[in-house]
Amino acid sequence: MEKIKLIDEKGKRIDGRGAKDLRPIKIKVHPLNRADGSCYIEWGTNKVIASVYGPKEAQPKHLQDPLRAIVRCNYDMASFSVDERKRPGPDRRSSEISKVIGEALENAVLTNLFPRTMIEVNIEVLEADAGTRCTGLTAAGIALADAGIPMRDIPAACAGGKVDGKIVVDLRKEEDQAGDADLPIAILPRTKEILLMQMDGDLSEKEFYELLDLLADACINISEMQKKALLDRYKQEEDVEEDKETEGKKTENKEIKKEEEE
Amino acid sequence: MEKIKLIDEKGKRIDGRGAKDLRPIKIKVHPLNRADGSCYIEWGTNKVIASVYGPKEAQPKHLQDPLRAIVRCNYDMASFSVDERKRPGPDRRSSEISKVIGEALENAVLTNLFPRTMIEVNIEVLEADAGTRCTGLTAAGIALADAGIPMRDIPAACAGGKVDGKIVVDLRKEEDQAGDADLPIAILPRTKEILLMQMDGDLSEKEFYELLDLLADACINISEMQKKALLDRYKQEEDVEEDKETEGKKTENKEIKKEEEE
Amino acid sequence: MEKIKLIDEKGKRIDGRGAKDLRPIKIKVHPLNRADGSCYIEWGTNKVIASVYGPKEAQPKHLQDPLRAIVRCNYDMASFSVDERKRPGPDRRSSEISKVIGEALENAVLTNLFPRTMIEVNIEVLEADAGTRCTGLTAAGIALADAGIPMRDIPAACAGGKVDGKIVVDLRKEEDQAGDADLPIAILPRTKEILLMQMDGDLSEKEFYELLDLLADACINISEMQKKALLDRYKQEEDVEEDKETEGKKTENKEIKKEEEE
Amino acid sequence: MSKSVVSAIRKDYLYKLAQDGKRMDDRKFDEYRKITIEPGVITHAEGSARVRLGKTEVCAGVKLELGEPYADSPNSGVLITNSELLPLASPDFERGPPRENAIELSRVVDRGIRESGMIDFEKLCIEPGEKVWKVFVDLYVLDHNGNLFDACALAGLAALCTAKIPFERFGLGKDVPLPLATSPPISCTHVKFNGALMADPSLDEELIADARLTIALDEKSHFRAIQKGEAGSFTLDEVKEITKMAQSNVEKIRNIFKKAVKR
Amino acid sequence: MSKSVVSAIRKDYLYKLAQDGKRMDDRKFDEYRKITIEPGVITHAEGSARVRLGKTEVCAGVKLELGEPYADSPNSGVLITNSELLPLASPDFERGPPRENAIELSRVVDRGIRESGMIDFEKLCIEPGEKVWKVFVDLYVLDHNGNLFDACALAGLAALCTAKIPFERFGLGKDVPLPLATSPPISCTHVKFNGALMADPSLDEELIADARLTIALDEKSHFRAIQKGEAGSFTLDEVKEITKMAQSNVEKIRNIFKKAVKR
Amino acid sequence: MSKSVVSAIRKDYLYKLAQDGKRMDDRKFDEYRKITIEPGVITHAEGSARVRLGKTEVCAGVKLELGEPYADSPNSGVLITNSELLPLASPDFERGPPRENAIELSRVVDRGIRESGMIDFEKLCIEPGEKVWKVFVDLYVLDHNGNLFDACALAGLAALCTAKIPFERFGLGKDVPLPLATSPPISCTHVKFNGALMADPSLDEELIADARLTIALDEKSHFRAIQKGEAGSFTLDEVKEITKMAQSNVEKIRNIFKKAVKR
Repeated sequence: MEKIKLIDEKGKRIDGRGAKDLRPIKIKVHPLNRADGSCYIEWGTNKVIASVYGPKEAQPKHLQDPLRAIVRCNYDMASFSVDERKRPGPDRRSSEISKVIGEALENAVLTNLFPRTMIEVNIEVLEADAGTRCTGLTAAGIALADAGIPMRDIPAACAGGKVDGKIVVDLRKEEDQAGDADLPIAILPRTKEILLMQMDGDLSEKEFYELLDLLADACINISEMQKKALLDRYKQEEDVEEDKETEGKKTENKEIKKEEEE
Repeated sequence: MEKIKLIDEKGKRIDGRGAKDLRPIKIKVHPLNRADGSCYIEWGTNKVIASVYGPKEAQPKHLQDPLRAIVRCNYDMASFSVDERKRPGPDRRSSEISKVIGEALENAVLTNLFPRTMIEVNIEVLEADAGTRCTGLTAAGIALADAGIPMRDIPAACAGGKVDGKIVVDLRKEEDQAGDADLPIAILPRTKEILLMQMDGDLSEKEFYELLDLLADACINISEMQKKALLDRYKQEEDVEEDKETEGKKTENKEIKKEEEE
Repeated sequence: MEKIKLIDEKGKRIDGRGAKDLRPIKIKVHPLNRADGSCYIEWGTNKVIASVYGPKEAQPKHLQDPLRAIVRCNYDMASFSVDERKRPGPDRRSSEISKVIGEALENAVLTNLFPRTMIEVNIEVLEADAGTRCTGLTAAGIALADAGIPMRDIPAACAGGKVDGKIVVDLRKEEDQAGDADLPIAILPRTKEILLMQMDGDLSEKEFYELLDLLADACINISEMQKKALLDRYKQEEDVEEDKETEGKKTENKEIKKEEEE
Repeated sequence: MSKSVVSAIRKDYLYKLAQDGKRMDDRKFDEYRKITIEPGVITHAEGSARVRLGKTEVCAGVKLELGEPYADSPNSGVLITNSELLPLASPDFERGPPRENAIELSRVVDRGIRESGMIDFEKLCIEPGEKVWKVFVDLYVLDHNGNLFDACALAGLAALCTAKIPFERFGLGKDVPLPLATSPPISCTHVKFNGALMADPSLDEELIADARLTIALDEKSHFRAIQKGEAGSFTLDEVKEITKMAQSNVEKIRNIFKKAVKR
Repeated sequence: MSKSVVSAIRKDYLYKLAQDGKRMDDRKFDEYRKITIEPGVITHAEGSARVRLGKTEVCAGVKLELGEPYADSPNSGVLITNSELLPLASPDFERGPPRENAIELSRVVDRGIRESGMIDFEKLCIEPGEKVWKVFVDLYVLDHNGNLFDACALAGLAALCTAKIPFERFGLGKDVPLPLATSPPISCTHVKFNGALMADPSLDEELIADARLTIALDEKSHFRAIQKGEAGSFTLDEVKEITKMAQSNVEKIRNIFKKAVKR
Repeated sequence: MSKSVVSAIRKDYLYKLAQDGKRMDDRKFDEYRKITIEPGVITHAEGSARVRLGKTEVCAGVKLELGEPYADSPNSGVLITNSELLPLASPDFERGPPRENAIELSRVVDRGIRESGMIDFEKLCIEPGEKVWKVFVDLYVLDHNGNLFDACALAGLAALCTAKIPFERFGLGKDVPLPLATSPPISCTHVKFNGALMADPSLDEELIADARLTIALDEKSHFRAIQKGEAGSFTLDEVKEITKMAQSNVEKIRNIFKKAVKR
């Protein structure tokens, strides 16, 4: 297979981004009704939805921790989220990702406030284009806040790597597959503590720390977007949401009526 | 594939039946010893055996309903009951059928008499030739009665459909496969309430109600056979069964003895 | 396939053994640290390790016997223990062997001393060359003793069969595959009670009892080896083991130091 | 559908409302909640659709893979319909293999597609007996607020109507639309509780329902599929009343559907 | 076999009876219950038989499918034996994957068939290394009243003896009988409790048994298979006593078997 | 890794020791336990090794089988890494399908081998798109006393370094050594508790750890793999301190490894 050129002469990446540029990110807070908190993120072509239930009684009982809440994460990819159909249900990859995301979130949550309970985080990847664990973790952070779960800080995540010999953040699929290294991290933005870190590929010590710095900055940018999205939601919540409900009802009736008239 | 002619010029079906005729039905009440109630039915080529255990303590406990008994049905097809070997054990089809039969039976049973208990109905299809869910449900109704479970009425079931454009009851395999519609129902004969109804294919509104009427009549015929079989069993129970036992013992001894003499 | 000649003119088997000769057996008591008792055996090319945990509370609780301990055995073959890779995890063969070994061991253990508990025996076959169930049972007997579980006697096991028309003990793989019969047994050496017996192939009544006799003798030989291995272990236990520990520590430091100096 | 417990108070309240001819969200007994169908939402899927039915939300995706046909229909493509009751969607949904409810849901939607004659399965055969297209319709329930049967059926049908055969991905030429033969039957679900019959049950209504009846009707208003559920029973008259409700709603829903998928 | 608990009273009663040389159903220690073998009961199966052993009842069916041989025996057909302890048959049998007991039962019956040399596996090869007949023997336990080992073995053997190779179903010509080489070994099961040895245990006897011993003998009275079960032990003398019981019963059972299958 | 509960007393004791710069077994914070690598222990395996890391013991075996390549890499052999946390090795390991911990362990070791470029996968292709060698690395944990990540990684690498391609077993010619391209990266695992950072955690240290960090470095001291675990966090400075520990230990371990496998 011929190697694709991923960085052009001007230092631009295949989608025109510079080394430190993130893909476009759209955040929707509380898109779901049943869940206690939820968040939908479009991050480049990634489409991920996260929901939070809890704190609720931990079941089965032997899982209960008498001193704190446990955080359990279910990361799942929809069968149609990738080119070749993925068999529905958990596999080894999703089990590992569920574990490392769950551990990262547990660090952020003030678990000692809710002994013997469980906080359940569900992440569903509807469309995947590299970086779904970071997208999912970022969405889960917002969903936890939306559910009113007290946290030290809202965690944010971003992956980076090495492409055509150059250190860049937020790899897209082509960069992930043809690149020389992949390093996803999650941090608490305020203290820059690292909650999640995985890596494979090949990075010199210098490159590794350079990339870590870029990723910390990227996470802080993402953190700003998270806060803005939550703030917008809080502002709109009381007035607008109620209007929507009523309007929804009206539109619905109108639509049905219109259909009837046709 | 060439379409088979399923109704001849005289309006007769491939096995000589008219539109409203049922296949031959043989019922044996209480063929099994361990079960609290049981029934074996040969319905055309279908061979189905049903057993009932209970009411017994519902296990696991979280299934218990403090106000009534739950009815759980296991419908299963033997691996050799069809042409191509079926993998033993439950599959999606048997799960759905177990669910709809269980719901239908629950309607008939006076569940409020036995709070916190479970009534277990097991249906095994030893040989299949279309209509096994109706055969199984009909057998289960008898097995429940045989087990002494109080019911509002004994449910009876029959399927019907459309074959070569004609509405007929009790489809056999060729009619089911080449036919235009399949409609299995179960009713309580006394009130004609519908307990089970599924359908696929293509029926006009007129055809649908015409078939529903025929099926209700068929179910009432079947109900008569159910009652007759139970009555015969009750009559024979005390005297004959005991004789059989003794005779069985004698024959057995004789047989072994005869073998010894040979 | 041509039949291999398994017994030569002088009555010797393919590895030079006579009919009653066992393959070389090496026993190591307590090779593992976590387990309460353990044993590693090399028996011909077979390499088997057994560990014992317990008596501990039987879980789940419905397994508890109010009058005695239950003995549960997990026999497992490593994926690389045979020529064609075996899928890891239990299969039907290992389930059956686990059952019969567990039953045999339960007979030896004074289970009435530990009501409501479970004694867990784990047998891992690292390399297999016919006779692994007997090797495993023999190792498990030692591991039980090593764990201090009181027994009526330490069970010993050996298989035998018929090869080129001749009765022999301790079949190796070629003899097992091309032979005419295979008969594994386990006994309590003191009383010669039979705890495990399985057989397939073809043996006349005379051959069967002749083989049973040879196997009882073989088991008694194996029993002597078991006792010797345990005795050696008890003798060395206090002094030598502690020395080893200290030495191990020293060697370790030396090794690391040596590495540093290189 | 769900094991959520509705409090006795809410149950009494819904009974009382029903006696006055009312429902909790002010709908009439035969009235559907707002339906939104958004096709083509997933780029990686061969076809996809997001359907909202009131606050219930389902995302359906279609994927095609090459595989072997069934022995008894060597010239036909294969349909596999699966529904995932994601823990995301309800506190009552758990991880793990599908339960009875999910299986019934999948199979009813599957029969709805299969028996409708909507997909021309013979055109999905590449080499008789050897190689055919397998069509996977996967239904992901994102928000469960009642009537998953209708939401999933609509989502599955809409995803199929916008699906292509991915010849390109398999190096077999250019993609073409999935060959669809007819306008599909539309399914309407109803519940009965305390004697009252209602279309498009909300979750609370579902939870107290004695019986459920789903009817799928085609453009000629023929019956194409029926599924009765739960332990309650229906009289013949009740079946007739439900049929009338369905006939009127099917027409409206079909219009919404056609506009959305532009077929 | 079963986890049913026999009351202490019944246990004492059985012990006492045994001390007087008696059994609950008046049989002698070495006496079998009545055996009925009804072959050919299932039309759709390639071979089938219903066996009653006292009140224990088993239905066996044989199906043949085409498949690949095992890598280490490319010229041989394949045998797969499976037993289903149906919840129908006993309150102690549960749905779900087979437990240890069902697995042991399947494997013992399987070895009984396989090692008997009864099936001529080489004649089941169609294309070496590529295509052979796979013979499935499925044992469905319908009523469990003790001694499933013997009932299942007889049912499996009888079903095989009446089985055909379904060439027609696969469009390969006319059906022919399954090629069987010899008269099969017959297996007899015995239990020991409180020192007493008994043939053909009833369920109650099985439940209190310390140990179980199954022996299969061929026409020359050679040992062809043995399986010891349960935590109790046997002395050499007890094995000899059981062998004698088996030798006399095997002959009688073989006659019943031959009459039933007409081989 | 394990769910064993360390008593509060032992936890306090370890905390106190750490404050004084000490560990329970007298090691320095950056010091590994004794490493023993014994390759070639299993005759039936294509490659094998037994590794002891203090009292932790792992047996790794490599098997090769023929199979199909993945659709997206038709010219490459396939690697499958699996770890078995045997109930033999710890009272906390249970039978049954692998849990989250075993899966994480397998996947981290697998990535370590895969991403190292150690195996020349293209040389494992026999017929592009049709037939390639599948390399199974199975890690059997025999004694669990902490730091399974490093013990398993070493055992897997050592087993591979002594592995052959079993052409003979498949009748394809003479066996040849598995084609290995480079000296593999070596992974070092560290834990943090109560602010202290330690290499090669013993089981007790693992059980009270807040966070875990595994780093694999190659001969140029490049980062080749990282895995952070547990709910605790690391600061950038802590990552740097751990990197230094790893750099020094990797060199020593690589020497032990090279001597053992003679590569």
